[in-house]
Amino acid sequence: MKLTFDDSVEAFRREFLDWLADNRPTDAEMAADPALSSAHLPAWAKAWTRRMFDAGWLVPSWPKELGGRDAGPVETLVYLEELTKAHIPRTTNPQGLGIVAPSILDYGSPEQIERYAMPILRGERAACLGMSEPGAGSDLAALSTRAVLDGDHFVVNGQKVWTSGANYAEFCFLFCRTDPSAPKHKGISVVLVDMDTPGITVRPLPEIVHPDKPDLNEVFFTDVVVPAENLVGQMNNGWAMANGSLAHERGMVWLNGVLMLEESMVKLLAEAPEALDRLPAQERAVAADQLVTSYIDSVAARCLGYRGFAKLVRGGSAPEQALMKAFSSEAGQRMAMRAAELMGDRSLDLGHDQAVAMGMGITSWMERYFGTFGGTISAGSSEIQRNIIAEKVLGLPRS
Amino acid sequence: MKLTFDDSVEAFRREFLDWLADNRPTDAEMAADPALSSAHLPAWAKAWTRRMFDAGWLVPSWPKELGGRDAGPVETLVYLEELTKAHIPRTTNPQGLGIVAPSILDYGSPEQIERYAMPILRGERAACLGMSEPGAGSDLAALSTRAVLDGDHFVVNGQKVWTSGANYAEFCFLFCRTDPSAPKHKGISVVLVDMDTPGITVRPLPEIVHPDKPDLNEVFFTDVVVPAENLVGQMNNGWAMANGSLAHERGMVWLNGVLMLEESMVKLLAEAPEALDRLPAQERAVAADQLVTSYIDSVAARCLGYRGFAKLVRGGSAPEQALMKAFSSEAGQRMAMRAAELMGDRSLDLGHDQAVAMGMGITSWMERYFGTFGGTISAGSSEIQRNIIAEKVLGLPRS
Amino acid sequence: MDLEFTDEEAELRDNVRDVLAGIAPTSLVRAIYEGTGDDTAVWEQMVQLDWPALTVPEAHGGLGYGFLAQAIVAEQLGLSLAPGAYLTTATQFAPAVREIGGDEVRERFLAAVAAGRITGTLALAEGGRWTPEAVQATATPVDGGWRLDGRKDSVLRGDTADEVVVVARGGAGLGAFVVPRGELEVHPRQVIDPTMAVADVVLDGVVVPADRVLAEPGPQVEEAVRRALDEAVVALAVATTATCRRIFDMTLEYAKEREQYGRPIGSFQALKHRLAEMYLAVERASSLGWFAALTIAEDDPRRHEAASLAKAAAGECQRLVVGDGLQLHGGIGFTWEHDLHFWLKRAKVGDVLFGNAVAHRAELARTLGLAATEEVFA
Amino acid sequence: MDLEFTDEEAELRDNVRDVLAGIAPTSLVRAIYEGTGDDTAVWEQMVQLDWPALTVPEAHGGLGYGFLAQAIVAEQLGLSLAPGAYLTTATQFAPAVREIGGDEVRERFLAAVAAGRITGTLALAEGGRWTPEAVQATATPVDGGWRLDGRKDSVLRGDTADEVVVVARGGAGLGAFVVPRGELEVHPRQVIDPTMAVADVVLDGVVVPADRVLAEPGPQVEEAVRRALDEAVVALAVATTATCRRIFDMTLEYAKEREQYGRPIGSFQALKHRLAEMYLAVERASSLGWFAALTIAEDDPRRHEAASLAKAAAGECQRLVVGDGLQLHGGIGFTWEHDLHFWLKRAKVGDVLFGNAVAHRAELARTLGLAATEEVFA
Repeated sequence: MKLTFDDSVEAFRREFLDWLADNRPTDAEMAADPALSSAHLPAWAKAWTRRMFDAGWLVPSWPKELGGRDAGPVETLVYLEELTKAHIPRTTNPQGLGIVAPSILDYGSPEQIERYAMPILRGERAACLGMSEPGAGSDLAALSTRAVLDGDHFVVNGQKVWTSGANYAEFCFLFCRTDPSAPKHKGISVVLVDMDTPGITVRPLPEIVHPDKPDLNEVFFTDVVVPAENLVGQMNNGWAMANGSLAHERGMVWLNGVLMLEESMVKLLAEAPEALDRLPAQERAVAADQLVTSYIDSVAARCLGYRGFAKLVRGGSAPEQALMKAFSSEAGQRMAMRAAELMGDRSLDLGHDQAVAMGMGITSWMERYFGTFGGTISAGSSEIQRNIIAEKVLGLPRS
Repeated sequence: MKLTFDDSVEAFRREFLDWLADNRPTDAEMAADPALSSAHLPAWAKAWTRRMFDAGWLVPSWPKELGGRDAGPVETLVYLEELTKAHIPRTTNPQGLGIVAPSILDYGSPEQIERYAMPILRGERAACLGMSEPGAGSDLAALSTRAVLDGDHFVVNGQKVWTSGANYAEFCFLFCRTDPSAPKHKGISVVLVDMDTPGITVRPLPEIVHPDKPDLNEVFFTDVVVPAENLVGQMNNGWAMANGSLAHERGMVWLNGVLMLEESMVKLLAEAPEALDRLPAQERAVAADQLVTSYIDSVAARCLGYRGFAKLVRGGSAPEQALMKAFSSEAGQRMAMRAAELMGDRSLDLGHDQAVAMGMGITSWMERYFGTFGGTISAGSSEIQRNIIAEKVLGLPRS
Repeated sequence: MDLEFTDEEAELRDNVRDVLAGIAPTSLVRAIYEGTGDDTAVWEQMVQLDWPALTVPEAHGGLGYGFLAQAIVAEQLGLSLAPGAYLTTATQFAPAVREIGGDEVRERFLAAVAAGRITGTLALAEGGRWTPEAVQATATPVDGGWRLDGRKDSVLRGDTADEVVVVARGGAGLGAFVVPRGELEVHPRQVIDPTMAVADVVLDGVVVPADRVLAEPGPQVEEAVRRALDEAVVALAVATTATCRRIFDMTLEYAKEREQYGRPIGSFQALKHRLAEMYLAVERASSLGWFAALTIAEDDPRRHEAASLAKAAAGECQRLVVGDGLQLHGGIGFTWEHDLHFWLKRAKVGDVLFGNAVAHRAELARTLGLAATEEVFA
Repeated sequence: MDLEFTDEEAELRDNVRDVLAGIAPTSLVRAIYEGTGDDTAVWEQMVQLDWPALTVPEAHGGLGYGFLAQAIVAEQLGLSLAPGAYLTTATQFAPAVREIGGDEVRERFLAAVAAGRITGTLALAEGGRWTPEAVQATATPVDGGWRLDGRKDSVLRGDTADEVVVVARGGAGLGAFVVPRGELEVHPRQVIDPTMAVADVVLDGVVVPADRVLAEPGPQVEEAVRRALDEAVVALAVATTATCRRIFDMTLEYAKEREQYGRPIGSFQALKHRLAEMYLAVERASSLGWFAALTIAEDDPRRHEAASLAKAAAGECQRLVVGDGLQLHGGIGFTWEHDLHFWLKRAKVGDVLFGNAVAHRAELARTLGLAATEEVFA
């Protein structure tokens, strides 16, 4: 155990910081043209991705030709931390860069890589991920959107839901059923579908805060014709790909949760003294105690993450990782709730007008609180995380 | 809705208080000879039960010849409250007076009533209740202690556990299997077993606090001969009796939980100011906030109980009743925990020396805290109570 | 203590519920949220049905129902989310006039309320605190009346009420005044629940004539203000708990219907226990709400403590029920199209206004003698 | 930051664990609880194995291991409940001598510790508070040394330790003194966990000669006391979290084995989620414990804050794990015969001593600038 990083890691950090100072997008250009969904690429974002790609800072762990520099996991950790500290989004299309592009690189044809993956890496195109369905929730194996091969093309029919960014994405990495007679998880394939193909209807689902900036969508497919060459990998190999895609950067997903939590804490600690000063002593002390509990959470999240990360780097399994999603999302929820309570009657105000560069616009703690449920519900709800911890980590029998 | 009781109820209260002033056991005599288990009758307790019986104050809702005065439920409520306020136990053999005696009165033969039920009411004998078994827990239908009829007697073999007061009781109201071939809940009967019958071994199970004053026991029965006439009611009618016995005074059970909670709160409010004064402001405020939360619980418990009671008195069903056991026992647990935390380093001290009349001797908040798990575990654990609330009150499907 | 409805109380409740279902359906709440409707008609229909008169004393032209009836209406408002001027007029403005005002001014404004001629609200809070101690706004005697200066925060319907009771501090203590809203500098705020419109009010030297003075500044006014506050607090506590009950009911229903992995999610034990917990929180707050309502109806000495008990418990209840209600609904409850969020947001507003759970626990700490000494005199 | 053991650290851990299993089995804990045994032999065997020397600097005859090794031992003590003089001697007495003492006195007592010649403890707390600010006991210069007056609370092993570091206040600030236990008026207390014997100490004019003065009263002593406290706090936090981990492990195992209604209770989803919650609480506290241990090992400026983070988290952890651990064991865990209660009680003692969760959160509020102004100077 030790607190510090090796000198080589610190050298890497300095190199990145130097580059960042010269190449980062400015706060002004980000604020002037905020991303409107998780698959929207404002002009500054396109240029920024391209700069990172060219300089080998887009995905540091990848080889140079894919926008990286063959960096190790500890270096990647440092890189991600510094981006966050600088308040710069790594991408405005996280599922494109984080899941779709790497999956195509792993499983796709050279043509698919050229037409779909590389444009994501160069900041030219944005992608969405078509997984959840109304009847299937997080149970991918139950999906029913069908793709029927008819000569040189598939005909796709069905419906997706909770599709982030579908209202802006240029193409979709679509999971669909290609063999209805096979066992549930053996008949699934992935096709790449351009979102402007006739027969696709995108219906945004406004959320309970900021309904004017929807990111989730229902996507309806009616006789959508997709060229057969857009099949990614083998027919009926979607299940393996799902596990593959979702596992990309698995060792780093926790970090985003931790960084968001710390970011919230920093904001809260900055705002707290003035809010606390409005309160009489008894209430003030109770509110301060609550904030401290959240502060403990935020430091614990980092320590938990680092501990799991250390185990992964050593090549071992890291039970801490299974905790991180539930812990950081719930800790963020509790923190936002306590912060809203601390703000008292001011917590009722909408914070729309102060939208930030990422287009989230959640600047009031009350809105932020409601927004946190995106984190505790999606991508495996907190309840599902607890089942996983109980069964996979603790070895308890299935219910 | 109203806050106050009718004048007739207040007259009843005054009558009882007047009688109580002249007839109550003194604090000194109770302290000099504390009850050592829930089936132990110190001399003062015997005399006190007899005085209540003779004056019609033992079970006010019963007729005169059984120690009552045909009082209504509201009057009974007031009676129980006043006893508690006066810090006088109604009995030192609660399961005898509350379950065994009424069950015998309901189901037993005239001889059984004369030999077993009336002595309880006159404070002459104490009884225990033989239900739980090692393999059966709260699942009575799974019990395996057997009673085999052999001419004019039964031969009993088996084991009970968690039997309160068995180490002092004079007889046991024993549930045993009399027809092993019948469906589980149809082959159960009740026999009255004198605890000095050969073949009975009582093994006290000291508890995690006050191990020197065990109340729970394992009871082993080896070829114990019980006269056939000690069968209570019909053969194989035990299941109905179990539901009957446990239902006795059902409408009032909540009150004990509420009164205990209030009693604790009064004690805590008395001790709190001095303990709070030891703390610096920040800690003091947090501790005070915690105590207030418990105070809210204690008032809420009474209101919840009264609301359910009002519905029962009107003849309706009272979902609040299902909550009361879990709520009051858990609220008491939280209160004791917070109180122990408030007492800081003084919470570590054992409180043995200050044993009170009821023989509980739990005067340190830390010991009291551990003791509260008796309430959340026994007689249907909090987990079972939640299942009941979910299924019986909320109508959720079985798991 | 009898904490269950009599037959007449139950009848009133059913009546109120049925009327509200007709005049204030959820579609109206949605229309207000989406800027395509307003709540004017709700109040107009209540006026036609004589609701504003319900709890005004008979001496002032009202029907003379007591506070229990008030709480019964408040509960239904919270359950249905019915918007409109009733809550502020009947549970804030009218009690303030009744408790604080002298004979003439009381007659004038209560009669106007009873007749449905005016709506009103109460401007008390400053710095987010709804307590007499928090009042810093000043009342200065001037020619022709009193001049008010300072600021009032988070006045519910401060942008639309006809009349506003303003509490301000003079040399001799608190005073209270009825000011036409039109004479105030009102700053409406964009808040999370547009059916609970809130405004900040600047008192920039507005002069109140003698016939609109509820009470000149004096040492006895604080107690009257506190009594009026008790009513507002309990009404809001009961309404907020009812809002939570509806969230709970919707969640319970959803848990019975929604299937995952081939079975209703309500059959999963972890969810069952959480639903039991939510139910417990609602019942806890609800029983304290009725207890508090009774203490006011019968003017019991415990009324102030009971008001804080009820409001604190309502706040604790919403903390659990809003969070678990939203979480257990999953993605669907996170969408604007589903109605759930109207109740979630109302429950939050109900906690914040008139002191949240922490504030009322602090008040209880004070009344129970647990707060630090300096606090007692704060 | 690397929060995972190196191979050598893991080896030390395994070693300590195996030794403790041999010299301090649970049967010894039971014997102490039941008055049929004592822990003298545990310390003697540790001395034979040179454990007291482990973290004493090499300059004083020790092995010079750092604080991380100390924490590794503390964790195993908490897991196994191993009783004896190690915890107080190595994590309270020795750090106080090392951080506060001048060269000569430090050499004298650390060498004695390293050689296993003495056991020691730290008498600091007053009024239940383990902070320099709480010290009211006085140190007055007299002929031949310093006279100590006042009272010290809850000194762990205050009835058996050979030497006691007493912190007292003089005119110029705090001072610290090594007093033979035999010269103190010791009031042993009957506490819930007899393996964590606690005594109150009355300082009734005991005179300490110059060669036993760690530091004369002065303004610089407080910081040294705080540094020593950090070590004691983190060691106890790590030990307490380990005690909780053992409770969790026992509960998990029980949940897998115990059947009700024909299936292991650990297959009931509500219990599974509660076990996941317990696990989370243990991991949260544990990761903070190691972080804090590292800050001390590397003398990082965050060490004081990290100590409070670790102790607060350990306290929060025991609150959940003691309660749910006992509850989920059902009746069996409520019996004296089952070993569970030894861990439950130790976890409670671990929270109380050296400041409970509330106290350390208050300290964090202070360091984060969230406490009221008067608090900062309290």
